[in-house]
Amino acid sequence: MKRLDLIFSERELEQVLAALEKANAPGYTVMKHATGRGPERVITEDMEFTGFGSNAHVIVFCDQEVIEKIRENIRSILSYYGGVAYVSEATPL
Amino acid sequence: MKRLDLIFSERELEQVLAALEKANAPGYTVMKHATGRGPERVITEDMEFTGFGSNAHVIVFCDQEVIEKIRENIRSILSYYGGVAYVSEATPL
Amino acid sequence: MKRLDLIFSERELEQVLAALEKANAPGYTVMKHATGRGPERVITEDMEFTGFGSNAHVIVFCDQEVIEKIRENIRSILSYYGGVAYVSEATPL
Amino acid sequence: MESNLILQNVLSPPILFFFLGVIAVILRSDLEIPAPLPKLFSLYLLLAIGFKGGIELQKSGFTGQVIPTVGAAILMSLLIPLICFVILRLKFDVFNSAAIAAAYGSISAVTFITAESFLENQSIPFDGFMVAALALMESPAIIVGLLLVKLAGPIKRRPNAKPMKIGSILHESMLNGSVYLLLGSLLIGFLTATNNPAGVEKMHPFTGKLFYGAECFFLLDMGIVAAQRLPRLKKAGSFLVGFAVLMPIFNGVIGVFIAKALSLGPGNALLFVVLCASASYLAVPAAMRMTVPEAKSSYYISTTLGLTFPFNIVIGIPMYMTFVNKVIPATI
Amino acid sequence: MESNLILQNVLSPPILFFFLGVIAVILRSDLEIPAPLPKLFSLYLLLAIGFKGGIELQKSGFTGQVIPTVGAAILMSLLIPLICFVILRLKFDVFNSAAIAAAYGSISAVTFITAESFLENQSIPFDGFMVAALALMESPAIIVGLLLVKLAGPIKRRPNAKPMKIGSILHESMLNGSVYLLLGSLLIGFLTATNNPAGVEKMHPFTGKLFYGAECFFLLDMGIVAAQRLPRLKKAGSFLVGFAVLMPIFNGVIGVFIAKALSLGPGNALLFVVLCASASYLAVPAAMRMTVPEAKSSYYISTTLGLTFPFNIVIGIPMYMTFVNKVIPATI
Amino acid sequence: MESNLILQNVLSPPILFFFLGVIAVILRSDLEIPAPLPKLFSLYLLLAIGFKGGIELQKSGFTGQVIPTVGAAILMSLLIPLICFVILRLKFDVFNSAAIAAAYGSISAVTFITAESFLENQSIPFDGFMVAALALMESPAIIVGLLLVKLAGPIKRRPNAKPMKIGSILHESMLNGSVYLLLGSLLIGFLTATNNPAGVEKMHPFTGKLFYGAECFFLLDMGIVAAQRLPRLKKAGSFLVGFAVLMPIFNGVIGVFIAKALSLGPGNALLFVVLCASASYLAVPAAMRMTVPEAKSSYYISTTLGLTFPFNIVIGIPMYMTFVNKVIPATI
Ligand SMILES: Nc1ncnc2c1ncn2[C@@H]1O[C@H](COP(=O)(O)O)[C@@H](O)[C@H]1O
Ligand SMILES: Nc1ncnc2c1ncn2[C@@H]1O[C@H](COP(=O)(O)O)[C@@H](O)[C@H]1O
Ligand SMILES: Nc1ncnc2c1ncn2[C@@H]1O[C@H](COP(=O)(O)O)[C@@H](O)[C@H]1O
Ligand code: NA
Ligand code: NA
Ligand code: NA
Repeated sequence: MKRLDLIFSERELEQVLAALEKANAPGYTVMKHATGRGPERVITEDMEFTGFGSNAHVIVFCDQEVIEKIRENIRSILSYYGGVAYVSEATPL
Repeated sequence: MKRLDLIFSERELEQVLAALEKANAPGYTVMKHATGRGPERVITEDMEFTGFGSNAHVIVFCDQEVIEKIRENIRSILSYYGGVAYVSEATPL
Repeated sequence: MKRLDLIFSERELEQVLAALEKANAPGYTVMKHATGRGPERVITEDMEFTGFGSNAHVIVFCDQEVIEKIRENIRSILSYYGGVAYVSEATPL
Repeated sequence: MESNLILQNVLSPPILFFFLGVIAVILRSDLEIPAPLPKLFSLYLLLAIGFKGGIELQKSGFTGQVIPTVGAAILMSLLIPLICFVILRLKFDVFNSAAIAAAYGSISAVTFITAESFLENQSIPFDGFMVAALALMESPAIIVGLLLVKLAGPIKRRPNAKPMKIGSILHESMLNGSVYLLLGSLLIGFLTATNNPAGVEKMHPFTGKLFYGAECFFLLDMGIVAAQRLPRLKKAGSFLVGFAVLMPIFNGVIGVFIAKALSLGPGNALLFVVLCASASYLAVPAAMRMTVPEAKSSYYISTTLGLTFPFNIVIGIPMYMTFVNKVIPATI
Repeated sequence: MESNLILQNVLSPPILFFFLGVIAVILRSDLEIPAPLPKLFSLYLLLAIGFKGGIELQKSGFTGQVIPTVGAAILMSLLIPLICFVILRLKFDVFNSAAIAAAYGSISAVTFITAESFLENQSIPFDGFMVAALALMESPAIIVGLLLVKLAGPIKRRPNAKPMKIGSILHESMLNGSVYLLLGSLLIGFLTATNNPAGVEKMHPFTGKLFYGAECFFLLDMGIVAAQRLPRLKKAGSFLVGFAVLMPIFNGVIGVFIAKALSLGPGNALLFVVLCASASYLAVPAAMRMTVPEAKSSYYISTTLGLTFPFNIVIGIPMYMTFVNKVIPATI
Repeated sequence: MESNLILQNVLSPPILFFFLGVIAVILRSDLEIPAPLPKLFSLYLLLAIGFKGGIELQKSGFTGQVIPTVGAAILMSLLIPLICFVILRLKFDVFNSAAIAAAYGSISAVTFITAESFLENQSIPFDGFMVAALALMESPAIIVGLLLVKLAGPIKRRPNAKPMKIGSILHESMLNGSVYLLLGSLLIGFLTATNNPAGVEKMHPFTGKLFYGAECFFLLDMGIVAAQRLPRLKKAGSFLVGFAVLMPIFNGVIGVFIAKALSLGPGNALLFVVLCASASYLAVPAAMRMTVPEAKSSYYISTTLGLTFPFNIVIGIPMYMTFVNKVIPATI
């Protein structure tokens, strides 16, 4: 099994979750209120009240197949709005 | 070393931590306020005020041995209440 | 690519981020409000109001090179104040 | 039913803010009240309701209508789940039927305070001791729900050898966070009013004056949450949708006649009816999630929060008032 | 300019708490107001401003100066972004210019309430209907900003085939969480004042009495955030630094003359000027981040929050008051 | 000691809510007040205490008892850590001894306001300037603690070449978030009272009227936290348990005699004693965690929060009042 980590602005959360659903991801976990720094942008928690939002960290445990289906869609969102996506190995307990 | 990721409803947190302690886990990290969707259930942050709780994400870095000890206990909790558990490789920095 | 997971008290966050910047980490994600237990210390969310702070979980996706540069600095902080650091494999989506 | 009453009810700030929340979701505005802020308001409301109720209970003492009314309320919270269970079993298994039934036997504190605001608006008097009835209806409903599962259901083995014991049933029903805070604040209000009148005075700006505004803020969030729940209700099917609207009316009608039998004035009668008609989305779902995980939480939450709650605060309250006015002559 | 006015302004609790926040950052204190507490105060202030504005609007009705003043305010929120855009294009691309321009066409609610507190301090009367102008200046500025991008900019293909349609422009501009809450609360205040005077009374402790203290608390946080933003402004270069201070003054001066043309009294005139001079750090940045991700968010946030906002509340308001006093004779 | 006093103290809303929290943990209720809500109340209380103290300080001026009392308070916050250190060294190493000692030299703001409520309940007058003493006792205790480590302890090399410099000691002791907010609000209250009496009036609903209720809410949380800490105290051993109860009494007794020497009235005397007897769980632990990570945080937090704090607010305050009444004749 694979583990997919997606980190991007909360404002794109709905789009990303829709992409996950479309690829039939078996489930996902969302952690909001993440902050961080990418190559260009800095998002701090202090700005959260502005509605500007902080980042979301989405974890998906799924088969390679789902990864393949998801790839294009997620990539186009992240390359446009910013964010990172990494895949690693994971075995069910 | 191994990395164990557990995601389940906050309401089972005490039970899971007790299982970890029993298996002599060297430590653990708990992140509350996670939301997500599994095969059946959807848990959103909006419901948090109801006391219904959101999910907890627990990370444990430990030896294979601890994983073995933990397995049965955790599996029975998660299969009953829902939730996921995955193991991956990790090396101390 | 590597994935670095750092978990330590929020109070050292500034120091750790400075170390990451110095090592030219391409970016990082910070999740605050984590709680947990290490070999000695217990940090619960309930204590957060005291200014005592809870833990931060920092995720860095980077090359092995950055890991090498970071190692010594991070190790000395964590061994002094407590906390854990683990490295695993990750591939860009 | 006087549509005028509905209009007057709808044009009060709490209901208007509720609609503001609902419309935000419908129009896909990104307005949100992030966790744990709704929890702050929810804790505050429970604390304030309980504290004020305790003060009133001390004023009125345990005389006259207090004991019979509270007794009847507890009886209703035992009876209603049984009726609901029988109806729900037509469609659902024991676990789901028991969980939903428990929710309808219990109460919704926000529906109750909306009814109080409605009465104040109409200048209809009511007694503070009704809060005691509110506080004492949560636990029995949970107990009945769990007993139904224990008696009627094929209990799977639970992990960690935790079969459903009477002790843990009592624990879940009495020590659930919101039940505990409500009962505790009631007791504190009572003790303070007895021993420390200055303390009552000093609490008033917090528990009294601020209340109405905090209620509005919380209802804004409830509007958002209810509207988000509504689509999921569709999946639950038309049986449950019908149940979520008709059951409160049915329970309310029973309530009216019991209120008449108790010779309650119209104000107290409305509150009594609202207690019967409303369903829990706080204590009961939390308790059921823990003790009956076999039941689908989306069923009992979507019905109570997505449909019964909005129905009650918008249409139900003025409708029940009309019932009360028909059945109980206003001579107090 | 009477430096006395600045001193009086600075020695009021809201501004003092703002400085307390700024100094905390400068001295590297670990004082912080963790999320989502600032959001609580921000939501509260919008709700309270809107509600009180709605009540006042109902009192004054849509007669006399109301329509012309609100109309002029909307006009300014369309005009200012165009002026700003032309100036900003000297240095920045279409995306960044449009985003910053939209922010300056819009308003800052906290600057507005600081100006109201300033007027109350000076015992200068003003009308509640100015809040309606405030509420109606956010959306037009966003629309102009997005149209500028649509007309002047080379739109890249967006992911998920979501080109910028008029519909989505209107959506982003009208349904942004803070715009929506402000407008909705305005409407609720209006409806409540019309139909339910008792409701107005009961809301007062929450939306009225608590307001000043909550404003102070929020300004403490704004001081922290503004001071954290300031260093990033340096990277943006001296052009933007100059813009962030000179543009408000320029817009303010235009505002003074329009206020005179509208024959506004000094109180209303100051508020009108402050609406022109202030820049948005709530609705506009959020909308721009979604619809013009090509623009660097640090530009429009650091200028409005790190420089224009502090400038306006500390020096700007008394300075504009001096302008108003010079241009408009105080005979009301 | 008059057990009547204890009863009267216990039957006030703040203490009752504290017990409600304690009992919730003992009965294993799932009541919780999620982060960062306790932080909201903690920040609010510090801001309000400081602001009101500043106003009172401006009223009383720096005359009469103000300077000697504040001076004596600062002296106590230097002296107490030294006494504690000597006692603690019997059992603990330099690091742990210094950290715990610093906590007992410093103060607990919530204990202080509970004492104020107690006095109000008893209609015993006291002066607002005592808050200045409160605000000025935090930093010296931290400084003494750090100096003890520096002088008596074998300092390990710190990472990033950060040896403990006087500058960083001052930084940690003066700019800790809660010390800074308290001192800053004191200053703002003072400045506002001097220059802007209308501002004082407008802050009152927030900092004044709301205070008692917010105190109750926060004490509910403190009850939960204290009860969760208690079991960990057992691990710390009986020496520390004894210390956590006997040391406050000892410090309190010294305080009574100094209060007599200063000819304080019974109200001010009680507050002075409470400052001596209480221990910090806010500023000091945070500062120690940063600067003396060698000390076990569970030691200094469990003692101050799990035992000394509950002891002081429940039994200590009425006990110290009895001491005061014995030693100081009530003739004001
Ligand atoms: N190398 C990285 N490691 C971990 N998180 C990252 C990394 N790069 C970016 N991020 C996260 O992704 C967010 C968006 O980054 P960006 O793509 O620059 O907009 C940042 O705020 C970080 O939270
Ligand atoms: N495939 C998955 N990947 C990531 N998180 C998951 C996945 N499945 C379930 N979860 C998480 O586990 C929680 C419980 O799921 P469930 O087992 O359906 O009750 C969900 O709310 C998610 O947060
Ligand atoms: N084995 C572990 N697995 C996961 N998290 C850990 C582990 N050990 C320590 N931690 C985290 O690191 C923090 C600091 O631990 P310590 O090094 O004991 O101070 C703890 O509060 C945990 O959140
Ligand atoms: Na009911
Ligand atoms: Na403007
Ligand atoms: Na002390």
